[in-house]
Amino acid sequence: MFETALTTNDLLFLARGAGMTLLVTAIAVGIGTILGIIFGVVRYQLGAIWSAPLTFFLDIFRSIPLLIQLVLANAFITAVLKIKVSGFTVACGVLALYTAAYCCEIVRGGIEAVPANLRRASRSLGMSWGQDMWNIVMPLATRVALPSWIGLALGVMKDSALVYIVQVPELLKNTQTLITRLQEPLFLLIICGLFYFLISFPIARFGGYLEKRWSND
Amino acid sequence: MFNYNFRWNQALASLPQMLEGALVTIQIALLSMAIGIGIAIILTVFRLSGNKLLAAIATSWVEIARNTPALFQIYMVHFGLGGFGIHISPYFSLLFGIAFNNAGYLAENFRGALKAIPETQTRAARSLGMSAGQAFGHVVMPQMLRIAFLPMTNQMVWAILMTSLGAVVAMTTDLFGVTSHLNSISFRTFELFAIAAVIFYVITKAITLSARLVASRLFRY
Amino acid sequence: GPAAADKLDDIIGAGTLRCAVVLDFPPMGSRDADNNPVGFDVDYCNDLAAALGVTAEIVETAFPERIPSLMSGAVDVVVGSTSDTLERAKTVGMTMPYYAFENAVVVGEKSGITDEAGMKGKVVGATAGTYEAIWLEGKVKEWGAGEFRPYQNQADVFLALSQGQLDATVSTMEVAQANVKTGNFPGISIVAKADMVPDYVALVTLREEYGLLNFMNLFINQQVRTGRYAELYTKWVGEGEPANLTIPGVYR
Amino acid sequence: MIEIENVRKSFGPLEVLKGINLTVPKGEVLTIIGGSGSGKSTLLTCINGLEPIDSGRILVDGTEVHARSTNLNSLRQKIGIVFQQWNAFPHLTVQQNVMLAQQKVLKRSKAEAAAEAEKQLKHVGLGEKLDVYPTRLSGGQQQRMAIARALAMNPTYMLFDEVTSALDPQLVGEVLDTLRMLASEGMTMICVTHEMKFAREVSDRVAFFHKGVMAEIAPPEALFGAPKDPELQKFLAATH
Amino acid sequence: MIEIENVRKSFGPLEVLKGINLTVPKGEVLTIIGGSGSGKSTLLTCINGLEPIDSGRILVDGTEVHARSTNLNSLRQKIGIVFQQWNAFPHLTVQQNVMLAQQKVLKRSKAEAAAEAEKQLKHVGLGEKLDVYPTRLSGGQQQRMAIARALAMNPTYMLFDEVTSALDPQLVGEVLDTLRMLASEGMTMICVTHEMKFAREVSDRVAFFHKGVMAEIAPPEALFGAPKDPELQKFLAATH
Ligand SMILES: Nc1ncnc2c1ncn2[C@@H]1O[C@H](COP(=O)(O)OP(=O)(O)OP(=O)(O)O)[C@@H](O)[C@H]1O
Ligand SMILES: Nc1ncnc2c1ncn2[C@@H]1O[C@H](COP(=O)(O)OP(=O)(O)OP(=O)(O)O)[C@@H](O)[C@H]1O
Ligand SMILES: [Mg+2]
Ligand SMILES: [Mg+2]
Repeated sequence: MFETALTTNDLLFLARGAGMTLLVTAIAVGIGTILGIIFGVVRYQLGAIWSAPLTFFLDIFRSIPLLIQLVLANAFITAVLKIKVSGFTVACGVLALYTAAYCCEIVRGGIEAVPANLRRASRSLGMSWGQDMWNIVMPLATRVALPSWIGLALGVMKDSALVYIVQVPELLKNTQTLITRLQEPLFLLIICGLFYFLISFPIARFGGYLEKRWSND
Repeated sequence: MFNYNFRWNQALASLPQMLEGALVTIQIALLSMAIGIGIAIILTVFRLSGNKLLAAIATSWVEIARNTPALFQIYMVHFGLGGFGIHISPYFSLLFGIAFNNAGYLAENFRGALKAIPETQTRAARSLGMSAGQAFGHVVMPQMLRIAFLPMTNQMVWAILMTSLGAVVAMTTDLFGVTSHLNSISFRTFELFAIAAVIFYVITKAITLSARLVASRLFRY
Repeated sequence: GPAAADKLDDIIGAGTLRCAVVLDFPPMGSRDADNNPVGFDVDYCNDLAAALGVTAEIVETAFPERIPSLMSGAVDVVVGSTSDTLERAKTVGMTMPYYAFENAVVVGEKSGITDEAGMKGKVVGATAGTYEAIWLEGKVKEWGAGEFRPYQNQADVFLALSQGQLDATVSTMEVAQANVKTGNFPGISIVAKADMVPDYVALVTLREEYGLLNFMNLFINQQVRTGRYAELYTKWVGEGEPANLTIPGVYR
Repeated sequence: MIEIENVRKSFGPLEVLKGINLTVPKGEVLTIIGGSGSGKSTLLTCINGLEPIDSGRILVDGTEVHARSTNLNSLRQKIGIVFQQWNAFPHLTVQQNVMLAQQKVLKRSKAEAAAEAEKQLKHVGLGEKLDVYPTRLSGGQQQRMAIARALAMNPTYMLFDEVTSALDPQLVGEVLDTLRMLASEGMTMICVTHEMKFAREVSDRVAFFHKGVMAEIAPPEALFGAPKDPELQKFLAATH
Repeated sequence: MIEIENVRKSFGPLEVLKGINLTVPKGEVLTIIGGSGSGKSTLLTCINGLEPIDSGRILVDGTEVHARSTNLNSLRQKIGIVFQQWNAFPHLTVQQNVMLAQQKVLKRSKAEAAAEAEKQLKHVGLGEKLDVYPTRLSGGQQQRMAIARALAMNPTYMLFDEVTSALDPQLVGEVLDTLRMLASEGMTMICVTHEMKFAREVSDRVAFFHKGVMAEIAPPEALFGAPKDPELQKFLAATH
């Protein structure tokens, strides 16, 4: 198992896969978070009843397997609508909405955790809705939401392993390419698992640290 | 509107097969939860035991389960253990892979829930003459399970969604496997997977709703 | 109005031909040490592009994704060892065969299987969606005993076989020989030729693209006629005669 | 001048203000007393437009608070309000708490806002606490910070809603002293309070609310010395 | 009989019990008073073996609590204890709370345990609340339930650790009445309390703890009437 045909070149190939994993994750989490914040604020402002259609739409992304979301979106866009887009675009789009669906709930929870009397105080000092949101609600809601958000971002990073289904050469896909050539599946998979672990673990720990720190005050 | 020939009839003809697949999916999710909860309780006890080795085992389990993709975990159960001559069928590879993942996440939830139960509860139980095990089993654990009930429901939904990863270990009888197989014959990708998506949606909603019902029955305090 | 341009025009106009090729299927398609695509199908696509006067673009595609990626417009043609089944012909357009595989029964040595019949009642598997998978699954149903497992790719099949998770598989002779030769999968061996009709594989494009289908049929004919077919066979498969692409007693 | 004309307000089926009429001229210190749920807090939040009203109108310096055309955000600068529950912004230091609205609403420069904040915080006796986070303050200090925060907007009117009732008894005094100081400086104030001694000392007039009605209003000597309304008599008997 | 012989106990560097000697014969009601942190709670938890001790020994009916060979779980049946913080099991009804340990520790049948629970709950005045969950009980009712739960194990001794100090003043009476009733029935009891009046009324002897030392022990008339220890004098002056 330790005599391997793996070359530095192949390791670079894996690292490129890891880079693709991170790129897809970054784009999806970036767009998804922005959408999630917008949806979350809308959801909070409208209340449960008026935002029901939005809630239902977002809930779909949390209720069916990501793999099916990817296959369906790809089939729908390219085969039904006959629009030519790359697998990369489909992957980023689906993952972004998937992120937004979870992020929306995190944002709403964060806003709800800001005590009403603080918001009353800021409004009665003459601050506008936007100023209140930006200067009071956002900093306080962020403390509540950040640990869960970090968890979400890591979840999306791990789930991005599934975008192989739309032919995006991410970490797991590149690992399989090497497996096909080198035929050393276990060794390569352990390296692949290590890549994931090394990206995820420190960030997860940092999230746990933030949670601990902020829950004390 | 679309320049695409939808062939819903052809896809809908496969509905009975897909529903059978859905039953397998539910079965795997339920079993993986049962196993996952059992292991999570053991891991939680390990982490509280004060024994360094046991705690390290439990912590590694939790960290690996939480920091690598589920797809990877399922693959490793099948081919990883296979490398040591332990042969696990696709069904059980998928089941154990999901159970491994469940156990890791649930153990973390249980730890959080335990923190929320005051120490006085154990004291009160011990001073009535209960053994440490009895105090944990009859007093602490029921309360812990209640606090962790919502996270457990979420994990159950994820378990359902994770069954879709069984294809990597040649699993064919679950909903995703059945759908992929039908797709490889007829290539009605959109129609088939749209139906599968609806079935998955119904299952997950049914779980969330029945969990709410169970919670209102179970936790009357 | 003017006749609508067809795919053939589109390709020539665009200057690129996008081929779906399976790259975990040596010697037909794989990656070299720099992880660049190589293989019989890769060369075949390049030849086709050259004949069209355009440049080729190789799009790596998994077996189960070949036809979906064509249908979705991600590629123009599939040069991916696609068996010309009638079921598929309902959805896509097939050329005449450009290659034919013979299949081998490959077994784990511990299983004690020595021929095709020995697979009855055992755990067998193949790559999901392939010709041999469909054949093998049919066999298992026919025998009414044993178990069939479709893995996602060829590498997993041989890994499972080598670990003893599978007792036997059926794969193309070329693939079987290449994999046994690497020595990466100890304990597996080829015991027999599978008793099945050779797996004739065709180039695939959209059903209605007659212009392109017509062009490709002639192209396949020319490949044989000019000796390029035999040349590629020697380069990728080895010494010997490439399979005969005509079927006695019938016209295509 | 704050003019309240026949204001009515309900929460669902519950009528909380049943036609209130009240004028508070500049320079007056008005105290409102009354039982729990009598509508005192609701009236204050209507005055600065945090709550809509059902009928009647409220004029602040001639501007109708609930008119569509009114810019509430700029009106609210004129009317400082401090609530019972502490409402320090926990993520900002004491000085930043006082600076924020100055910068955002009055568009003061950072330096100006900082100087004003320091001045007001010194005024309420928190000159030492500028860089401290509010969680480190006692309840009384938090309330005084809230007062400074409102004063930094240079309001014409100050509304206080039971600012001492969530405080430990030993902290009440310091906050009341701050209110006394403001009264002596001529600030126009409406104070809802349960502190009868304070009401008696500081007020120009005292109003008694009962079930959404202003049952009696008079100078403190008259109201406490010779209460006319029978409910007020009961109320005073119970609180003595 | 509970015999405490020269017991010492530290938490890290902090010596909490500095050599306590005390004998409580059957039938006695002993009250322990003393300032916060003087070691009263610690002594109680040492008596039933919830905390280990550093030196000395404690004998309950001749059995050494901290000996290796002692079966603590069965010893603890003899010694009921009720703590200051409410310790009802929230997931069980009131009756189930009282039944659990009977079934698990004494191996009583469900029916026996239910009957005993009902009897003890009626005894403490909770006969109406059998099927209610403890969260629906007032603090005083929760404490009485905890007492019934301990009594259902038919203990020989009962230890009470400031069972009223987390209660609202109006609820204290009902719990003290329950203790009085137990005392009058002849139960051997050690009560840690801040209720001087109660201590004076009920106790056979009162012990005063100060900084880990039992500074004085005497019948209530003597201890309250003519305190000798100067710290006790201070303590009593402060609590009067
Ligand atoms: N946002 C609201 N929604 C519904 N009802 C409300 C709301 N705010 C206040 N109320 C009700 O209006 C009534 C008057 O409340 P208000 O707070 O004005 O009384 P108060 O005189 O300030 O009493 P307290 O002395 O207890 O503060 C109460 O019955 C209260 O429950
Ligand atoms: N588990 C523990 N770990 C460390 N120190 C402890 C622990 N339990 C108690 N102490 C310390 O031991 C000392 C005595 O505590 P104890 O609870 O016995 O006092 P007490 O007399 O019951 O006081 P109170 O009247 O406040 O209940 C205190 O200083 C306390 O902080
Ligand atoms: Mg009020
Ligand atoms: Mg104590």
